[in-house]
Amino acid sequence: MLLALVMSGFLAALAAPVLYHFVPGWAGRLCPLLPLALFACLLTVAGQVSAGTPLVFSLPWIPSLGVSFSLYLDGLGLLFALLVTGIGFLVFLYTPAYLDDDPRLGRLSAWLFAFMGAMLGTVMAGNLMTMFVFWELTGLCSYILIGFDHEQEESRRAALQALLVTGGGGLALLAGFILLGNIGGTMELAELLLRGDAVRAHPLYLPALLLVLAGAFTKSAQFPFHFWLPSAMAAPTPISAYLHSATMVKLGVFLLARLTPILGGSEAWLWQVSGVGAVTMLTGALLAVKEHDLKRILAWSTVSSLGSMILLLGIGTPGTVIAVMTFLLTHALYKSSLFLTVGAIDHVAGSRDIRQLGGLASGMPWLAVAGILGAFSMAGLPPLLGFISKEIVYSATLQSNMLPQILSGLFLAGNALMVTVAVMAGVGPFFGRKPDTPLHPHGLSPLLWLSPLIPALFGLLFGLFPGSATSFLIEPAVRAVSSPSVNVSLALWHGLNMELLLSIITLALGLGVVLFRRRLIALLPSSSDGFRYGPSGWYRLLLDGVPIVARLQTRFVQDGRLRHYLMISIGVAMGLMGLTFLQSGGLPGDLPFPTGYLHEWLTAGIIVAGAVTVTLTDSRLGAVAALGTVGYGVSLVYILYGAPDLAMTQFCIETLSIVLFVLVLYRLPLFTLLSTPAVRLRDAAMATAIGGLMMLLMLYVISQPLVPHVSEFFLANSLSLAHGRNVVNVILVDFRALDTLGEITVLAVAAVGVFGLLKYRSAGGNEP
Amino acid sequence: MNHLLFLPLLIPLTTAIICLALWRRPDLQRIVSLIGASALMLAGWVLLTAVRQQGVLSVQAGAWAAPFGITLVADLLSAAMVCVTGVMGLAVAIYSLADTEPEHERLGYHPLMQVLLLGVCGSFLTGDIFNLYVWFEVMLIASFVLLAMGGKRANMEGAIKYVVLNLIASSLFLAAVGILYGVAGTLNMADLARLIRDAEVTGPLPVIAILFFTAFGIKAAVFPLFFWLPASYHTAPIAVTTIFSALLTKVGVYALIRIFTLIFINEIVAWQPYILTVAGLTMTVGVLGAIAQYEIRRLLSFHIVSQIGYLIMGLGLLTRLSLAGTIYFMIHVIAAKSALFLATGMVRRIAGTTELKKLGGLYRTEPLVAVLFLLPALSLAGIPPLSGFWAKLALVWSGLETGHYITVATALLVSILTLFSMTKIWSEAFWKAEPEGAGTAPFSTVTLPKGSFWLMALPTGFLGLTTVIIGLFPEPLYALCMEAAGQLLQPTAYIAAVLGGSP
Amino acid sequence: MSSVILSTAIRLLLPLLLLFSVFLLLRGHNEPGGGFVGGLVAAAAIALYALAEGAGAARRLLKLDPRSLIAFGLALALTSGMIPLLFGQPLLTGLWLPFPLPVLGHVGTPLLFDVGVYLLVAGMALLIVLSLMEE
Amino acid sequence: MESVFAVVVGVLYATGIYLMVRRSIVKTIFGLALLGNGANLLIFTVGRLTAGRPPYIPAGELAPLPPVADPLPQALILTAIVIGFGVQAFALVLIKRVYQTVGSDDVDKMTTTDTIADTGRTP
Repeated sequence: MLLALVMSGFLAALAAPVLYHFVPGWAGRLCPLLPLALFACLLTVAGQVSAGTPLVFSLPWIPSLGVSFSLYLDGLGLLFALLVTGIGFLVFLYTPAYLDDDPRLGRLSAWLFAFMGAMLGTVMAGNLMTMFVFWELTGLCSYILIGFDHEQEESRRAALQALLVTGGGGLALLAGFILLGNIGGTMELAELLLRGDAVRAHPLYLPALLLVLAGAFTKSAQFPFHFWLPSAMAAPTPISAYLHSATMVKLGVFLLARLTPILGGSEAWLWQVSGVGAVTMLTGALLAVKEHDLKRILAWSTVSSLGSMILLLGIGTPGTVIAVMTFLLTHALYKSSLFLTVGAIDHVAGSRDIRQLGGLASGMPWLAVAGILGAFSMAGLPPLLGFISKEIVYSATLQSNMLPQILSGLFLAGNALMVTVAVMAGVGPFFGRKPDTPLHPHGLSPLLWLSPLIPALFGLLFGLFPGSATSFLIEPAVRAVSSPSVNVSLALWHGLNMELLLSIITLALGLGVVLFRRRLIALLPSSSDGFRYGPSGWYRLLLDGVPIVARLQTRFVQDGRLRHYLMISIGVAMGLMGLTFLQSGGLPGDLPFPTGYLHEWLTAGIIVAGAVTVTLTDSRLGAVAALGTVGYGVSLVYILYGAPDLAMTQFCIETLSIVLFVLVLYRLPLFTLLSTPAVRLRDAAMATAIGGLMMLLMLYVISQPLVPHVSEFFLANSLSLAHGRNVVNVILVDFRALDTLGEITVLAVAAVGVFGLLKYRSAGGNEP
Repeated sequence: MNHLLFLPLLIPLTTAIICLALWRRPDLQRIVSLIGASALMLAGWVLLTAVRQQGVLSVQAGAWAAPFGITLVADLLSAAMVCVTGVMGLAVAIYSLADTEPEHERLGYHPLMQVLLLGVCGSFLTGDIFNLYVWFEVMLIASFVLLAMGGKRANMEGAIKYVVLNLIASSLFLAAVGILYGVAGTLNMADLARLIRDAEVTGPLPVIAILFFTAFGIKAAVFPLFFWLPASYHTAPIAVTTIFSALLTKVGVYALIRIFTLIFINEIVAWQPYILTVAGLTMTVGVLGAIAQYEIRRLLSFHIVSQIGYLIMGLGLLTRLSLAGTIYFMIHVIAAKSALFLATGMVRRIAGTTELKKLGGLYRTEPLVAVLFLLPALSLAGIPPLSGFWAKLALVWSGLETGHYITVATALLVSILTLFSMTKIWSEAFWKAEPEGAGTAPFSTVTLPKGSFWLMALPTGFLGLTTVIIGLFPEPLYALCMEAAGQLLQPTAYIAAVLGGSP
Repeated sequence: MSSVILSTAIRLLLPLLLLFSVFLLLRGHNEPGGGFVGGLVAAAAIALYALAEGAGAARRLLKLDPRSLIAFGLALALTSGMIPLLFGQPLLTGLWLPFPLPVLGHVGTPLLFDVGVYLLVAGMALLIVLSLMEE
Repeated sequence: MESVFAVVVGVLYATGIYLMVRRSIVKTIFGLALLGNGANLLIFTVGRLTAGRPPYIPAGELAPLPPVADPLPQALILTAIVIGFGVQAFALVLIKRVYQTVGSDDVDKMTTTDTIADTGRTP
């Protein structure tokens, strides 16, 4: 059942393009049915889950690594899963109308389905690795979906930004999960949830916490990673509504809520989480007020809301957890409603600039209802759910045992700005002066206003009857995070108390800001993320800087000069060898003094003389002759020390080589001196060092006692077993014939290669 | 039964000989090489099954008892690599049907490919260190000739660097073998392992180990010995580049793993910090090299270097998990990187260029090619649940367990840079609109007939699908890798299989 | 290079050299010699002929293309290695006729292997030299 | 005598490497050839030199009379010589072709495959 819930999204992703290809007319109508069906399915199990028994499912996935594919549906997961499928339904309903039967709808639906599956997988994951896999998949889908208009450079850049920021956080999260798994001894969530104390006491707790937080903060666009979310608005509006306000960006909140029983409650948690949340809340709110583009306004307000959720989670008392869950539901409802409204406005009016929009209510009454309901919920007006959630937040902060005044003040500021934003985004476009540009109200298909209206109405419904939301949505989620004994009771009317007073002040302040908005904007810095040299600047610096560093490095390392490559390769080999040599104590004591006959010394001298001549001569033929001398000298050595076969072969090969050298060289240029004396000196020094090192190594080996060699066997058995008296030849054709087989293959290929090299030119491949 | 071990040598060699004898008939050579590649793949599979059932297999060529003759030996790592070699051989053989110039076929393309496979299989199977040198040379000379084919300036420049630097590596290798024989008196790897483990051999072993490390390091393209690779790989035809990238550097890595887990185990333990440093630098320098590039094949060539860093990291950590990760990574990267190269070849045929500046709009016009590229690209970047993720997971996991935090951080950072450079290709070649001035390149599928398209798409898709399947269902492969890693860390079975005696 | 002396000399020398190369091949198992040296001497003989009479004449004399010679040599070496497989012995196991033959002495698969080496080496050297001379 | 030949090998390596890092590509091949000889001689010397006793089994004997030269390094060197020859022949012809296509024997002018293709810089 859980598996089917998760996998159906992926299967649908495969099916959707096919459907759109063959029955384009029906596909748009069929697609919303899946999320609706999943939503219904989830409702059927809601009773069991909210009663406190999570649904579990587990399959061994990679037993070798101790990773299983586990799903775990408790109250927290259920809340998120219902949001994912419910809003998914609206988005699928809305998208075909919004995109006017764009031919890319098939692909888009596929990615949306995949995203839905990934989201369900993340929120229902029962194993850290399972969760991570789905977590990353949501990021990938987000990348592709932000880049939907991929021929626009802005879309591509925004998609990349989102991918890199969340992907980077994702890698930190991976490391965090692994550490957590190592500390806790398991990756299974159900078991980890019971081991919170042990985890928090572990020395690696802090690094694990920081890594996990990095993952959560990037995903939920927390400061200083907040800048990617408004850029992601390059995506079509239904995608922004779905991914970048209602569901995916909430994953950071989800993750922190999920891990609160394991990681939460420590000093470190408290300060990091609530600190970042507070900064984000205020930054986002201020920046929202500054914008003119409806989608960007909403995006910044989302950042702010996410910040407030994180802040509340950081405090982590049962009261704040209740506030988080209530606000989460509220936010998902009103923000999706507002986003879809904005999309419809954009679709009809062709603009999202609040300075150009106005008076739309007369042409689109239902859309106006949706927008205004959403905005009022956001502003926290009764009798909407937004009001309740605001009251709950205030009561939680007021009861907090940590600086209740300051906390409440923070929320007061944030919420007041949200009121401003609500008025700007949800109310402004529908009233006031009509724009100069002509509208296309006929383009407003019923689906475009129905979709935003539904969540808006739910906001109203839950506001009027808060009990319906608490029993199976909020309370189970709170119990999963905080403790199974928490009771949640929401009510529209709490009586005349501090909370109500704060709500009224909030409203007044927010409306006041609307009036003095221009002055406020003038006080804010002008950069896009609110900081003159702020995080988005760092990102840009990295994005531009890394390729520059890469180019410099590559130009330096891979400079195209073979002799540099050679020098480094050989130098590294020999340098390491020299170091190891020194380390192992250098030469052992006594070397046998060379006591050879004159002809032995003479042979050695011939070879040395030849080699030196090859190096010094400036005549090609002289070099060939000297090289020949070396070769023949070596074959003399072989004769002297009992290797006539070697000598014969060396002799023949040397002769053949000389013929080849002569045949080839007389078409090549004369030797030229291309290097400066300094370079030559340097090279000579290096070469001498290497030669000396090889010599030392040989001396070392020679000074060692001779160990018994396997050759004894060859000498003893060559005749009796292999029927040959020439032991070397017997080794070649019998004892080690496989070597010889390989060797003649080399020869065959070399010959084919020479032939090919010489013939290719005649076939005309000689262009520069 | 153990004669099975000969098949991966006999099949490509016989195929090469037949192709060579048919040098006037490229059409027949194609069929023969196709049959040969299929047979090799089959033999690899049978060998792997046999090793899984019966443990380490060995056979003495010429029936001379070890350590006197040459031993062929297959443990799980060898058998798996031979199997992969067969698969790659077949994939490239099919691809080559559609994408080989007649001139290359005339000059011996098919037999050369087979000899390359022979050298690779020989390197994986041999249990004798000098014989390893011989198979390295077989592989090298075939790669020299394949690389120099084409005769254009780029081919020549690439080939000369490739040839000279690899010859240096060979020379180091040969010297190392010679000195090792002078010190230990035997060439059989199991025998060497036994002698060194029993401390019957002393002498300058660390120095010899360094020689081996640098020789194989050049072949495997680790920092700072990788120069030849980015200089040359992108100049060859795509099919050749693919097989090079899939197998040649991996043979180097295989040799490092084999020699250092079997023979120089003391040295690698002592050098762990340095090896991990090398691994980190290889990853980083490679991926930065890739980021600097604007041509797909050059970009991918630098990525080969970067991926080698991960393989070395697994060797450096030297736990069972990390070695299993390395083996899994090796198989993953062979599939993913090859699929990328082959997809690049399709892009080249369709769009007429692989310059990112001149490409564009392929997501719209060629959705299939886009998918064929995207899957392995994401896999390479380590996006779960594709194979690359599990590969990196094991390495990161092992690194965190053993407390090598800097290495892990580097690996993760490089992972995000890999993602960055993969999205660069994706964004420029597939997403971006076709550039205005692209009229120079014939931008139509007319140049690529339907039949050829599918011949190219089939192996590309197969390899791409492989990364998906071993990503979704990694357990069978991981179980194999864990077992293989266990054999590497406990080589008693290997030694016993070669030298006799109870393990 | 079409000197009369060389031309005459080579005509006398060629059969002698070829015979010597076969002699080197056959005695290699017991005395210095073997397939490599034999093949090289044979190639040298024909290369000398090519110097005297031209590469074309040498190819005509050879009848076989050097590439075929290489393929044949390699095939022969491989076959000699595969024969033992038929008898259930590992690759490249030396199998010997139980009795010595006249002239050749003990005959076995290693000898066949060496013949393959001989042909291949000769073919290789000739292919390289002739291709270079025809440039 | 081994120590003398250790010096000889050292000289071969030094000269070989010196030639390989010259800018003139023709010298590279000479360097490679010297290096090849050096490596072979190295194996030969490290396998210990035994004056005058080739590893043959005289007629009428079943094994050679000690002391006798170690036959295995000889076989290895023979293989290495032959492989080296094949590779060297190929490299020689390759260098000739390189010279013909590039039009120069200066390796520093052969950098077109390494340099970053400079066709713009927007990401």
